[in-house]
Amino acid sequence: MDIVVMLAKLAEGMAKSVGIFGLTLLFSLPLGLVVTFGRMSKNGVLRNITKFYISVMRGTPLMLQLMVVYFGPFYLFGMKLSTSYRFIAVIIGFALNYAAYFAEIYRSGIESMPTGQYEAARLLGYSRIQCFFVIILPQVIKRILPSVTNEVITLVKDTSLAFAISEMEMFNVAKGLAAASTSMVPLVIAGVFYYIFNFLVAFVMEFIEKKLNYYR
Amino acid sequence: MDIVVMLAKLAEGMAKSVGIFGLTLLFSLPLGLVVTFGRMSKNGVLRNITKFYISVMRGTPLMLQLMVVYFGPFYLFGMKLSTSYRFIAVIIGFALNYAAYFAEIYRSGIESMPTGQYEAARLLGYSRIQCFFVIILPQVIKRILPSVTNEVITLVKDTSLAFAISEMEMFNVAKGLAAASTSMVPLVIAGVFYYIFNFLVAFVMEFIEKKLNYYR
Amino acid sequence: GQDKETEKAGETPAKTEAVTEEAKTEAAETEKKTEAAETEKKTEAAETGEETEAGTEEETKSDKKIADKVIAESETKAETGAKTDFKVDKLTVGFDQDFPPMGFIGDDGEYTGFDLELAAEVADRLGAEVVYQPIAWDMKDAELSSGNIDCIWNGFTMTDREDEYTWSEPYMKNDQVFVVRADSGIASEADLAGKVVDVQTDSSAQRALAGMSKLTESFGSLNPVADYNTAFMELEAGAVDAVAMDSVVANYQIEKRGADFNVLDESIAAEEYAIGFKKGNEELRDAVQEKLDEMAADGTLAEISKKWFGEDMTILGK
Amino acid sequence: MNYLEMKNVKKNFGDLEVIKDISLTVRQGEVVAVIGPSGSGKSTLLRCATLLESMDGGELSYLGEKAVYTDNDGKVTYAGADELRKIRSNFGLVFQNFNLFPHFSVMKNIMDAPVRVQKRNKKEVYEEAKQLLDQMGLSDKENCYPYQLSGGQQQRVSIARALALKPKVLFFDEPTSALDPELTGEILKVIKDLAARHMTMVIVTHEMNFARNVANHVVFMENGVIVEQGEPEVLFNSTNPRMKDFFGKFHEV
Amino acid sequence: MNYLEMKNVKKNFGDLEVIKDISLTVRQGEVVAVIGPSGSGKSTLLRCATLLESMDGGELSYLGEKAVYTDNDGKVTYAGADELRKIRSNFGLVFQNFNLFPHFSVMKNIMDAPVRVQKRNKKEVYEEAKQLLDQMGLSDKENCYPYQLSGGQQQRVSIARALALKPKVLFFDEPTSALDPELTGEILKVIKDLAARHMTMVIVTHEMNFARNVANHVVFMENGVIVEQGEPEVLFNSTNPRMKDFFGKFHEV
Ligand SMILES: Nc1ncnc2c1ncn2[C@@H]1O[C@H](COP(=O)(O)OP(=O)(O)OP(=O)(O)O)[C@@H](O)[C@H]1O
Ligand SMILES: Nc1ncnc2c1ncn2[C@@H]1O[C@H](COP(=O)(O)OP(=O)(O)OP(=O)(O)O)[C@@H](O)[C@H]1O
Ligand SMILES: [Mg+2]
Ligand SMILES: [Mg+2]
Repeated sequence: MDIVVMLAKLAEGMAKSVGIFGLTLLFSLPLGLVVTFGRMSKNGVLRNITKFYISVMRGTPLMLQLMVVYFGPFYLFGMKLSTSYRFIAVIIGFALNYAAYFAEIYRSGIESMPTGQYEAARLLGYSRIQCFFVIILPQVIKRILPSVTNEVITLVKDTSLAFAISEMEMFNVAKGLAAASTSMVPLVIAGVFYYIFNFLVAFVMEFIEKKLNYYR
Repeated sequence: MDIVVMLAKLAEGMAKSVGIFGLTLLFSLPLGLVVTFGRMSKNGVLRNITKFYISVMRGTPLMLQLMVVYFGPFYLFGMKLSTSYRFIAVIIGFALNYAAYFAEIYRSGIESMPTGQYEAARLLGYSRIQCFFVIILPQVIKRILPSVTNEVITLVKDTSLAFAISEMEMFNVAKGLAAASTSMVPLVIAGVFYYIFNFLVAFVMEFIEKKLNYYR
Repeated sequence: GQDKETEKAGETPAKTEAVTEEAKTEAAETEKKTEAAETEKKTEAAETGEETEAGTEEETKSDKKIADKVIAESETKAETGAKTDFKVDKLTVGFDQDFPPMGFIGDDGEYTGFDLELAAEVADRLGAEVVYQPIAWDMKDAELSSGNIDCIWNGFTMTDREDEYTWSEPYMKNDQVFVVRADSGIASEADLAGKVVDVQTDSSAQRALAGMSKLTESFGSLNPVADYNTAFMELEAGAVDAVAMDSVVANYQIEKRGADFNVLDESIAAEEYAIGFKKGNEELRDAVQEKLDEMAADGTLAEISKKWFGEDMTILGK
Repeated sequence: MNYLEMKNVKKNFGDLEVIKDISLTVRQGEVVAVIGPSGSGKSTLLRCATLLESMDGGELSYLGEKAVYTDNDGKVTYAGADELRKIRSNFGLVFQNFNLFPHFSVMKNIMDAPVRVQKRNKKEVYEEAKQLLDQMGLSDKENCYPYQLSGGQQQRVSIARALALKPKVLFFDEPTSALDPELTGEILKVIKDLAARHMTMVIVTHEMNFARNVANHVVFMENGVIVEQGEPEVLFNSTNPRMKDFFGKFHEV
Repeated sequence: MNYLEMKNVKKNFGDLEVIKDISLTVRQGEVVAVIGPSGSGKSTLLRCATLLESMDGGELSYLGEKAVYTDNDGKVTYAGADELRKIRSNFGLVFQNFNLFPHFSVMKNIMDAPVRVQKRNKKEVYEEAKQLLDQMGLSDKENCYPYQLSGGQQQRVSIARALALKPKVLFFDEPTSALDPELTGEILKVIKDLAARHMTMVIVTHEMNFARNVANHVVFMENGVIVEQGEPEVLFNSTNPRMKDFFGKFHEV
């Protein structure tokens, strides 16, 4: 097979992988915050439900979760699926999974905040919501950035799991190409792609970390 | 299909998964230490090679690495593979990958040790090797245990990636059963198995952590 | 042949072994070899716990028969006159476990299926142990050429792939067809315009469709999926409108799932199933082919086919 | 006018009675120093007064408005959320360890609450904040971040932050104990200045000399009760053996 | 006999000359106190003497055996590994922050090196260790872990640990500066005891009174050189203006 064709195909897969990556972050980062609220809620029922949700998401393979998200609506509820649902299922599966991880990171960050910050905000008259979004969250973000970076870099590689439900992301494309050309070249190229992708992500995260270093 | 048969089959897959899990730990934990030595070596060439090795292992999907380990010997060197090589390849792939992660954990632990411990040991006449294994390593182990726990729990789920090279571990068995019984039940049961497995692992790790709490 | 014998004794997982010519002509030698095979069987049986003494005995007998027959044949067949006997210890069959009824996990949890049963019978007659190796379908070439499996025997389409493998004689006819939901209102290929069609990666349906660009361009999209089970689940769930696949498998799935599916009358391609061996591995092919012919002749093939499909769908020797 | 009035205030932590029936009145322009041994409940009293800690009994009011009261059954009732918000704007608190917002510049630390919470005009607040910084001797630090300041400077910013909301009463909980002796002087000078401008203040402190020189009224606490209170000169020359003992220890150090 | 001899020792950190040509002799049974302002190089001198820091020039010998020497070209040569090991067994060092091994019990902290490194009989070492703990007033702590001890107790264990190897010279680098005043007393008493038993010691300290009372010989360092050395009484009454200034500061605190 022509190497150019191969690269073009892989680039297509790469675009899909990047799409999964971007959309997962877009949804899971805020969703994680919501999950954290549940996890730290005063309502015991809500708290235990979120706790269980988090432990399932972190305790079972993402591939399994993807399959359940993809086929679940039909097999469990008899809902008819549409074609476009495959990609949507990938995003839902990833977002739900990563939200659980991000939630735990947020929580550790929030719990590490000194109570003095809350008390100072209360004394100055900030409402609870203002206090959280204006005073606490910006500081939490700085604190948790290294953990978030780790998770984001894991996500780069995890996009390859979308192949479990036959989404044509890079890994799946590379596998197909490897089969068609009976060589390992596509796999190696895919490896290089992932490596570079990771490198770029690490670079961006480092940049953000530096940006946030204006205070300590 | 009979649920008992299904469970028996899944249990077989589970045994394989547990095998992968156990052997991976058995090999990657010491191998990680060797990699750390390379990474922290005074020899610049060795240091950079290990650095690159670690970044590749952490920067590309484990599934890709498994495929390269499995098919590499044939495609790259024309070596004939034997049937038993599949499982060996799984273990090699996992051990190489996890060694890289463990190496970075060890390194962070070793670097976090106060120099005073080294100096005290030197003053008391310990040789470099005695100092490392008698004074430093036991303390490092305690320090890194939470990170190791995280990694070990990730490994539980990662065993499912062995299916990329058709190893009949639990996830693959569950997929096959799902095909044969045309239902999602095997996948859900597999999920429960993973969940329990994880739970047990977390329990054991907590026990070890408590054991090490005899000092601070 | 000295070193060959020691290799066997050393239990190297050798799959195919040519035996020297002198060995074939003398009955005494054959006797010795079957003895060697027997002892080896026993050690293997001890390992796997699967085979009984009786079974081994029977195999020894059939082995003798093989030897006799090979000798007989070597006199008649001119082109294979030079090599007539061939010894197999183990036949590793590569198959896609998500591909009922050809190969899948049976109700008892063991691998079963039409093709696997054939393979077992052939191996039995060869005096070899059969090993079922499930593989990821799109990795079958790598698995075969790297020697992990001896053959691909899994509703494996020969048509259009003639040059890529060393093939057995085709033993079954098959069509590549479209499966649709009964309520979808799709009755012909023309109705597929704008619809979503699943096809397994690296399958013969995919190959066939690749040459039918006019048809595929009319589709809404052509989705490659990793396995047929996923494809069928997607079809059932409504995520796709049609699956291009083997009629043999389609018919079985439709019956098994008890769901309302239709197979379109127009077939994409007519083709034949055969067993694929690594290119150049003619010895094993010949040995397997011979047993298959035997089974066709004594009715075993038809019997197995009836068991799985309710009728004799095989074409070998007809 | 009574700016702050606490009546029969009680506070328990579990079984531990930390504040036992304390009553305290702070009049306009008064500077009250609260002294006493460690663990006597001084901080807890301040935290009750500033609504950071809920009370288990008693009454609390600012400028005659009741924030908390207890009925005859011992049921403690807090004022409604809106009312409490209004009452909160009457006081400010300067923490021992400053609690500045590290991600805000000095100027933003001071301006954010008046602008965001009190919805005051940004420009006007800025002018006032500049003036406050000037008064604190920090005019050149407005764009610094807290981590760039010394402890004494941070504490002065936190005082300015509290003052920017124009509280009627300002509370201090050991405002100098996180500072070394040199920096302590800076802060005490600032508090003295505020006293000179007739700011009403309640100061928990271990600096006996400071309490003596600046306060109009000194409260000596021990084990959750007020042992004695009154004018500094009276108190520091008390014949109460417990207090003599306490002052004696301080003279030693 | 000269237990320790340093001749023209030099040490740089990059461009910074921290030790400039220092010579120092410690005789058997002598207690030497090293004093001087912060950053004068006291710790560095000790670290050179204990081979924790490599020297950039000069000579170092213990009991006449050369550990380090410098030839005429300025090339610094260290003794071979075996010889250094032997020389190292001549001295011990007590760190400012103890550096006990947290995962070893008190007893193991003391016994491990004699048994593992010096390969001495375990039982015999145990007896000696018990005696040492007794001497340090810690006989009931042998099975404790370091985190269960106060700072002063930890420091005493670390002294016992150093003594268990029977060093000829014992170095102390500000052994009390991580301790509060009360605990400081404990340690100084232990060192006084050791002096009474004629242990040869070199002590870097900020406790002027202690240096004055316990040392036979006091060394005053500043900017990497020895400004003056001699008997304590002579030194503490020195007319050197720099030293008078230094002592003056201490009296103030
Ligand atoms: N959140 C709490 N939970 C339980 N007990 C508490 C809590 N806060 C304070 N205490 C206890 O209440 C008592 C009084 O504490 P408080 O901090 O008010 O004393 P203090 O007079 O401010 O002492 P210091 O001079 O040391 O600051 C102490 O015994 C303390 O342990
Ligand atoms: N590892 C090092 N790298 C660079 N400079 C160093 C290093 N160690 C010490 N210094 C510098 O050497 C000088 C002397 O340091 P040293 O610790 O010996 O002083 P000291 O007399 O022990 O002071 P103190 O009484 O504060 O302990 C200081 O200027 C210090 O900054
Ligand atoms: Mg307090
Ligand atoms: Mg020092």
